[in-house]
Amino acid sequence: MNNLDQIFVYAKYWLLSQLPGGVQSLVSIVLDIIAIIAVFGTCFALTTILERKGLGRIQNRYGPNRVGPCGLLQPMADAIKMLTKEDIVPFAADKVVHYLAPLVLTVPIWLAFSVIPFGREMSAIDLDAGVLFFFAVGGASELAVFMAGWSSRNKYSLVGAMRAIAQMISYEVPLVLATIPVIMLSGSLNLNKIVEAQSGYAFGVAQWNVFTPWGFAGFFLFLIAATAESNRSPFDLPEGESEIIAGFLTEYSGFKYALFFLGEYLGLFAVTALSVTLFLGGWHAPLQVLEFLPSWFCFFVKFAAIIAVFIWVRGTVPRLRFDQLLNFSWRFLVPLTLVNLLVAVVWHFTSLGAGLDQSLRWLISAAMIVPAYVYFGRALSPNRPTRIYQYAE
Amino acid sequence: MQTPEQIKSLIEQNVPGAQIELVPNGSPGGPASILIDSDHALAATTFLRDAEELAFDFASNATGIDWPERVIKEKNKVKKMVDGVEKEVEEITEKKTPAFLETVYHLYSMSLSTGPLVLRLRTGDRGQNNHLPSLTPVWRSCEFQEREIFDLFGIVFDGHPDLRRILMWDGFKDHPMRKDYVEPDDYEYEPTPHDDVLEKAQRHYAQEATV
Amino acid sequence: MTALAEPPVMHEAPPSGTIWRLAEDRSSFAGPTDDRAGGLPDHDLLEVALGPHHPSTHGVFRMDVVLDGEEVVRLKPVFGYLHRNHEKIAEKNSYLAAIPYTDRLDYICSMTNNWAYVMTVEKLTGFQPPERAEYIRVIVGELTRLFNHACLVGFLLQDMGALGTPLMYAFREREKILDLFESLSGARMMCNYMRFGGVRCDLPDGWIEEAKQVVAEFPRFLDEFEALLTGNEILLVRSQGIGVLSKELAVNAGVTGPMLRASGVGYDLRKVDKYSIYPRFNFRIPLGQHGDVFDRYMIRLLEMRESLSILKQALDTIPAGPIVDPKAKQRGLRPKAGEAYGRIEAPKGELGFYVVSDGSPNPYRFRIRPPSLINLTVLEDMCLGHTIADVVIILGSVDIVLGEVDR
Amino acid sequence: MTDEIARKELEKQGVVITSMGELYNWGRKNSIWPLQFGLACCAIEMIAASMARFDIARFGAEVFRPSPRQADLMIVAGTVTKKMAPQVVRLYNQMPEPKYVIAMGACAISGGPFKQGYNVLKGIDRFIPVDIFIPGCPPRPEALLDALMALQKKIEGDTLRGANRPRHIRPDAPSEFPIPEFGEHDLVPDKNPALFHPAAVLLEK
Amino acid sequence: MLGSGIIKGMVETARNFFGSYVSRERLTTVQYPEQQLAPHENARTIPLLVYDGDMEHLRCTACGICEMECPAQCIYIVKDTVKKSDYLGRMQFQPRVFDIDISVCMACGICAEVCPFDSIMMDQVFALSTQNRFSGLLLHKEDLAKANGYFHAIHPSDAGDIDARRDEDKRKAEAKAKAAVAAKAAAAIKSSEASAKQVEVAA
Amino acid sequence: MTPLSQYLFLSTLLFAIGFAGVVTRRNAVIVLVGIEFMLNAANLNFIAFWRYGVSGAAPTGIMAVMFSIAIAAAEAAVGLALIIAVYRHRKTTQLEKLDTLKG
Amino acid sequence: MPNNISFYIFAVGVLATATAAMRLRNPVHCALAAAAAFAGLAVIYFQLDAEFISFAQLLIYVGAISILVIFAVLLTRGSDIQPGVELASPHWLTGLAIAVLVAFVIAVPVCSSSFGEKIAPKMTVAPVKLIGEELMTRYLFPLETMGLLLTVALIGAAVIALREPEESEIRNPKSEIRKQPTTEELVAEVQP
Repeated sequence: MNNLDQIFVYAKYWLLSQLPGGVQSLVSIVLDIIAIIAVFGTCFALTTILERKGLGRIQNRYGPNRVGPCGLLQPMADAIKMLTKEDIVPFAADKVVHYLAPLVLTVPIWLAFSVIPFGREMSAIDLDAGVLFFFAVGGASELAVFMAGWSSRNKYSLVGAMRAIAQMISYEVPLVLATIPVIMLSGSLNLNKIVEAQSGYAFGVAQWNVFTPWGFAGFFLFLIAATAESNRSPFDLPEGESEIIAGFLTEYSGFKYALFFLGEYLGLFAVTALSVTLFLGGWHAPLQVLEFLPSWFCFFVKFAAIIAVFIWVRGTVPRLRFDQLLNFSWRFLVPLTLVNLLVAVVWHFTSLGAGLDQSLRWLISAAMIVPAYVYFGRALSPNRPTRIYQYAE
Repeated sequence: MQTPEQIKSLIEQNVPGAQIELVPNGSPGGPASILIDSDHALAATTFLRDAEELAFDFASNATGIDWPERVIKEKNKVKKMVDGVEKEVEEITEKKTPAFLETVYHLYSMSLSTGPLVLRLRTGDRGQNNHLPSLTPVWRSCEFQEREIFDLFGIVFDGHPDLRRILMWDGFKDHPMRKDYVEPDDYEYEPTPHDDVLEKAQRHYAQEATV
Repeated sequence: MTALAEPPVMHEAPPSGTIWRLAEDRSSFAGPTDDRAGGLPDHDLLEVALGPHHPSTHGVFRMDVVLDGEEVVRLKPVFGYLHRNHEKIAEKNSYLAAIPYTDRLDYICSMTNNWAYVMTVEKLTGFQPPERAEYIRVIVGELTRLFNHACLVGFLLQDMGALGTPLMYAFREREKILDLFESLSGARMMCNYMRFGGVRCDLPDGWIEEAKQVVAEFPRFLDEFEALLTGNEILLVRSQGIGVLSKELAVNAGVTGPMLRASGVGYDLRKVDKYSIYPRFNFRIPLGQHGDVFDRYMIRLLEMRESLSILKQALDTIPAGPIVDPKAKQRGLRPKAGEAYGRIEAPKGELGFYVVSDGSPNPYRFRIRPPSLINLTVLEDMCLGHTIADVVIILGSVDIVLGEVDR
Repeated sequence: MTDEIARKELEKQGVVITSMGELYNWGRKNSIWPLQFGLACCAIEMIAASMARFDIARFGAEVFRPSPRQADLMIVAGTVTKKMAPQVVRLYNQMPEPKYVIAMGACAISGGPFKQGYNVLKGIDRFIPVDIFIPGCPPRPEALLDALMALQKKIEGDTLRGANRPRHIRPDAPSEFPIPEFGEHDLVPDKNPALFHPAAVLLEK
Repeated sequence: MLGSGIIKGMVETARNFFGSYVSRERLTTVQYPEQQLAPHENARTIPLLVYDGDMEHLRCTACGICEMECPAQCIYIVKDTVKKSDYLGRMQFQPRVFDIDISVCMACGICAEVCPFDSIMMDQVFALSTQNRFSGLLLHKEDLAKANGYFHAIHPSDAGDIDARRDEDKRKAEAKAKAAVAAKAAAAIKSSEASAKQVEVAA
Repeated sequence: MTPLSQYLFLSTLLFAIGFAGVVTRRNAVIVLVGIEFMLNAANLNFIAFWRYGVSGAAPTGIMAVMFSIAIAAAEAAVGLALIIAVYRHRKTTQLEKLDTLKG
Repeated sequence: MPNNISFYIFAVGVLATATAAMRLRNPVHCALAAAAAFAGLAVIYFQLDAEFISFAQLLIYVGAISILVIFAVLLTRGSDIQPGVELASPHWLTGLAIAVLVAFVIAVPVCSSSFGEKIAPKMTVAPVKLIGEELMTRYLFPLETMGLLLTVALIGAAVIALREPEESEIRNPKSEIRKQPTTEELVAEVQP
């Protein structure tokens, strides 16, 4: 069991042991990079095809199923086509910036994966300030989006870029605020330590953060903010097709467009992986009886589940308007995450020898978060009475 | 609903000076239409809209008709003395109608559920004298339809807030719905050579050969 | 986001006597001032041309929009990108040859277009369609209304960014109805089915049963559709209070169809003109109170339920008999000189045909009164003060088809 | 010959590719993203083809891109009017190579029933090169799928060297075409003579 | 409560997602090249010309009504110079050229409706895509002519009705012809008798 | 290991570049960026001296830089807001044109 | 030594991008180059084992300040990129001379000091926890002050940047709807 769990770690060390000592550290880094690129590159390919197939099923049809077995080679065909497609740089465009934008988007995103623990002993670097690092490298994507939109010299691109930046900045606040309770109660910015803090089982069920009131609320707030942060429906305004063509991507073609596509999905994967780590116990198995499962398997199951929810939401909801989107962040998510912070504090101090019953703690927390939810929800759109329709005979 | 005759007299009572003519309709049961002189059209239509008993608040349809100069041949059977004997002889009288453009409005009343009242306005001729008052100030629904008439028939509506071409591009010179409009010759003449197309093709290729 | 918990409650009111009443203040009829010579704030104005190739303009339609920040301060629709000269072509061809062209006007609802045209020619000639033909016309007309409204709601949601799921569901139902049309007339979209004084061919065997089944299954689809959409907070917040159209302006601007009724005017030609055999059926006209995008959406959903009720009645009571007036002539029709204006309640509003005959085998003047074009008159009035994202859904809620707008 | 059959069999599994050129063609043919662009009636059938009953997604072609920069295929679905024609050409010019055009429906091919109209372009092939023509008014959605497969077959048959290699890898062939302008009575020019070669005229009767 | 509407919608989409694995109603795709919907009997795409027996017996008489009535003007007919006998034995022209430009045809079916000879009918093929704009889409007589058997296969009840009518006509015509022959014969006999009588009288 | 002096040289040059930008550029926004460079040069010194200082001592250098970054953020926000406000009135960000205190 | 080499690479990168930020013509390019310079500095901080500061630098300078600068540039666009407008201030030569002088003045003592030989000691403490503890104990008062400062700055910036109401200038097109003529007026117009 343990062998299967650590199979990749053992494989890496075996490989390193075959090499001379001088290059070992370098090769170790290279191996980590290759592993991350291979795994998440495959994830990207799989997600695109499974998303298309899943949306198809939601919409009563098959989705791509003719290229390769069950259509699974579809992403490969897409990749070949994208790579060989003519790369158009608009005449008026700022050539250098236009060229750099996809790189600035894609490269830092890969860095974000280096701090995520994908399994027991399986994180590329064990940074002390891992969470901070994660958000820091995420900051580059805003710049990249701006570069893309501005350099294209296209009204739609610029409007899309401005929307994207405003949206990313507004949703970074609730995203970070939703993370803070976890950091507070785990006492660390180190993602490995955060996973560590969620180990252990009570009555056979894992003690993940999501099973606490603040974690539960925080998880959903985090997911909503993450949806917006990664420009997914219903917050996909920067690329809102029905309004501004393809947003900041309007003037991109071929390989550069593919890079943006890749960057967006990687961003989605990164926040998803972070949410798994922060709230869903990282690589821990959900039940004690399932502990025999390899840790990385548990991680990727949770990961896939959240991605599936993203796809599901995308297949269901329409898009918000821009001012509503910002209102939703500032008037709903931010206050709620602040309330949630308070809940976490209360939860923390009631556990410190206050001798309170577990159910009472839950009750107190719920009494704080639920009214806040209802209040801020109502405040978002006051005066919307139920409509009555009459008939003329 | 009032008959066109009643409406005619109502307008004449309320809009002094309006000259109204009834135009008969040949279709079975079709209502006659009223023809208003363009000087009093705005006042008369505003009256039609605002009068309590008429309340034509809804101008459903506005369109133009092109009447080029036509010679109407009428066959009349006339009794004539031919060689001292009374005989029935067919005599062909030629009636020339002058060319004009016409707009037709179909008015309804939504509040009274009545209609239609067919209203006509005529221009003096098809050339310079092609102005008519715009009814857009009375009914907004005429806005685009009058622009369309301007575009396709070339009737100029005085008082229209935004009289531009609507269907054709701005630099276009003709009025294609007029009866004498000549289409651009841009067929490839293949593979549907109907008689008229054939003729046109022969002319076209002859022309091309000379160029 | 809204706190609205339950979907809007429907409620019946006793029939009111008047359809609508003109308010005393008539200042709102004239459109927004067209002031190219200044009048707009001069700071930070952005001019955007939406279209003619734009994903949300439902075809080839352009809107020249002037934005102040995100707010629309001027919007001028530009037409003509699909001007296919229907009227000119019809004036060159025979009366019969115009029927297939009417299919292509509002290319979603070919049946009702056919109907309006043949009705006009019937007025011109005095042909009287037999009873069975009238029933068939009502049935296909209401089926057309069903899928037109379903598709419109789908397209509207597409404009709101719903990735096509509602549209897919709508088209799933549309295919069922198109199957009925194909087995009846031979074509899915361009049915070319009606003829002067009747219809072209009789119902095939078993058609009524199939239609009954489709009609019986349709309410379930509507329920699912409403579960998917009507309570959705994003839809509510995107559509309520957006693109408000007042009663007075709607009437003065000649707006018709569901859009007019969403503004609270109960003017439905099926009730007003009592054409065909509609007086025999029991149905109601849903009315909105706010005249916004949400009301237009709801009115269409409610109208579909009324159409279903008409369909049930018609399918149950359709008599046997001839399907075309024996006096009617299709080929080489030469009506006496005269003119006729016929109009029906097409799914998009009042579709009228105005045909002038001079006794020759082709119409002297052939005019189509397109509901879509005239409903667009108030587009700018509805859009001012809203953002581009709203403009898109306001346009979607008007329900235009460019084939009909530009003809 | 047996080789051929064996390869066909393996290709059914979707794996066997023998040369770079074939890989290139395979990628191109299986990932045709259409431009989200509808003109008239046929656009509705095009939408219907992407809907559940016909599901163009099975061929990997449901990714309707709103921006021409990311599209491979332009489905000219519906009547191209003279007022619209410059836009269509402009959109085509904005698409990156390799790009394909399907003229869907009678109107797009030749003006169709509206050929007699004064504002109707008599076929989009007067201004841009068309790969596949689908007759019908409107063609059934299956006909569009059929045309898509015909296009795939055409791509498959492309050789990357030689005289009959596709247009987009021939340096002398243009990838952009002149955009007509609005004249006083008609488009100027009314066709691209370098592109449009009507067949011999049939002048008898 | 905020979010309930969205959750309701998500339940709906989830039902469709899982339903697509169990119910045909929620997976309506017909996988086109392999699976095809059975065409409706009335379905029509482009016209065809029916012949009985072989190509020499086209029902078309080149009367030109369809050419005249076609709204899109896509039919082009040139009459042959020689007459052939039709199924009733009457001498009729046949078309020498019968072209339909399906790049213009709008499949309205008016030609089939107005044809007095049951000759032009509507086909059901739709997979007509071609790379060739001119030669691929101008269908000649040879492409359009289809055997009556084919017509039976696609429009069985229509074809049955038409055949029955034509058989009836044929029978009537034959009967008429027979009667005419008989009458002629009788008349001939009579006249010969009469002439014989005359001869007798003269004699 | 890089000697401390290299960091100090880097810091010096960065400071000089920032300074040169501040005194030579006319666009107020760019001048602000130059000021940020000068601040960053100071930060680099703090970090370098802290790193090369006594091991295990209190992280004074880090603390100073943290506060410096926070103040830089505040400065950038207020400064840019001011520039925008001035631009609204004067339609320029050219510094030498902004020489009067009148609005 | 890899550390040394990478230091020089990044140092040169920082200097180059910083120079670009000060020299380029288009202010948007300047802002982007500045962002790159800030990011390079973050890497140098990371090499100095100040990972917390490095990430903070990335988060604040690249993620926030650069974006702010870009927004400011776009909001004040049009004032600087016209070809006719002089890029540098009139006294740029004097300024440049002073800058060189400053650099020289600072560089001289650095050269003459003994810092060149100074080698960093081995790190023993992971500083993030330490930073947190220090912030909450010794630096509590500065922390609170900083929080206050940031709040005030934020509010202040928002207030300054808020668009002043210009009611007198903006004519709302909606309020300008023409009055509908009454019947009497129309009749009067038609019949003078």
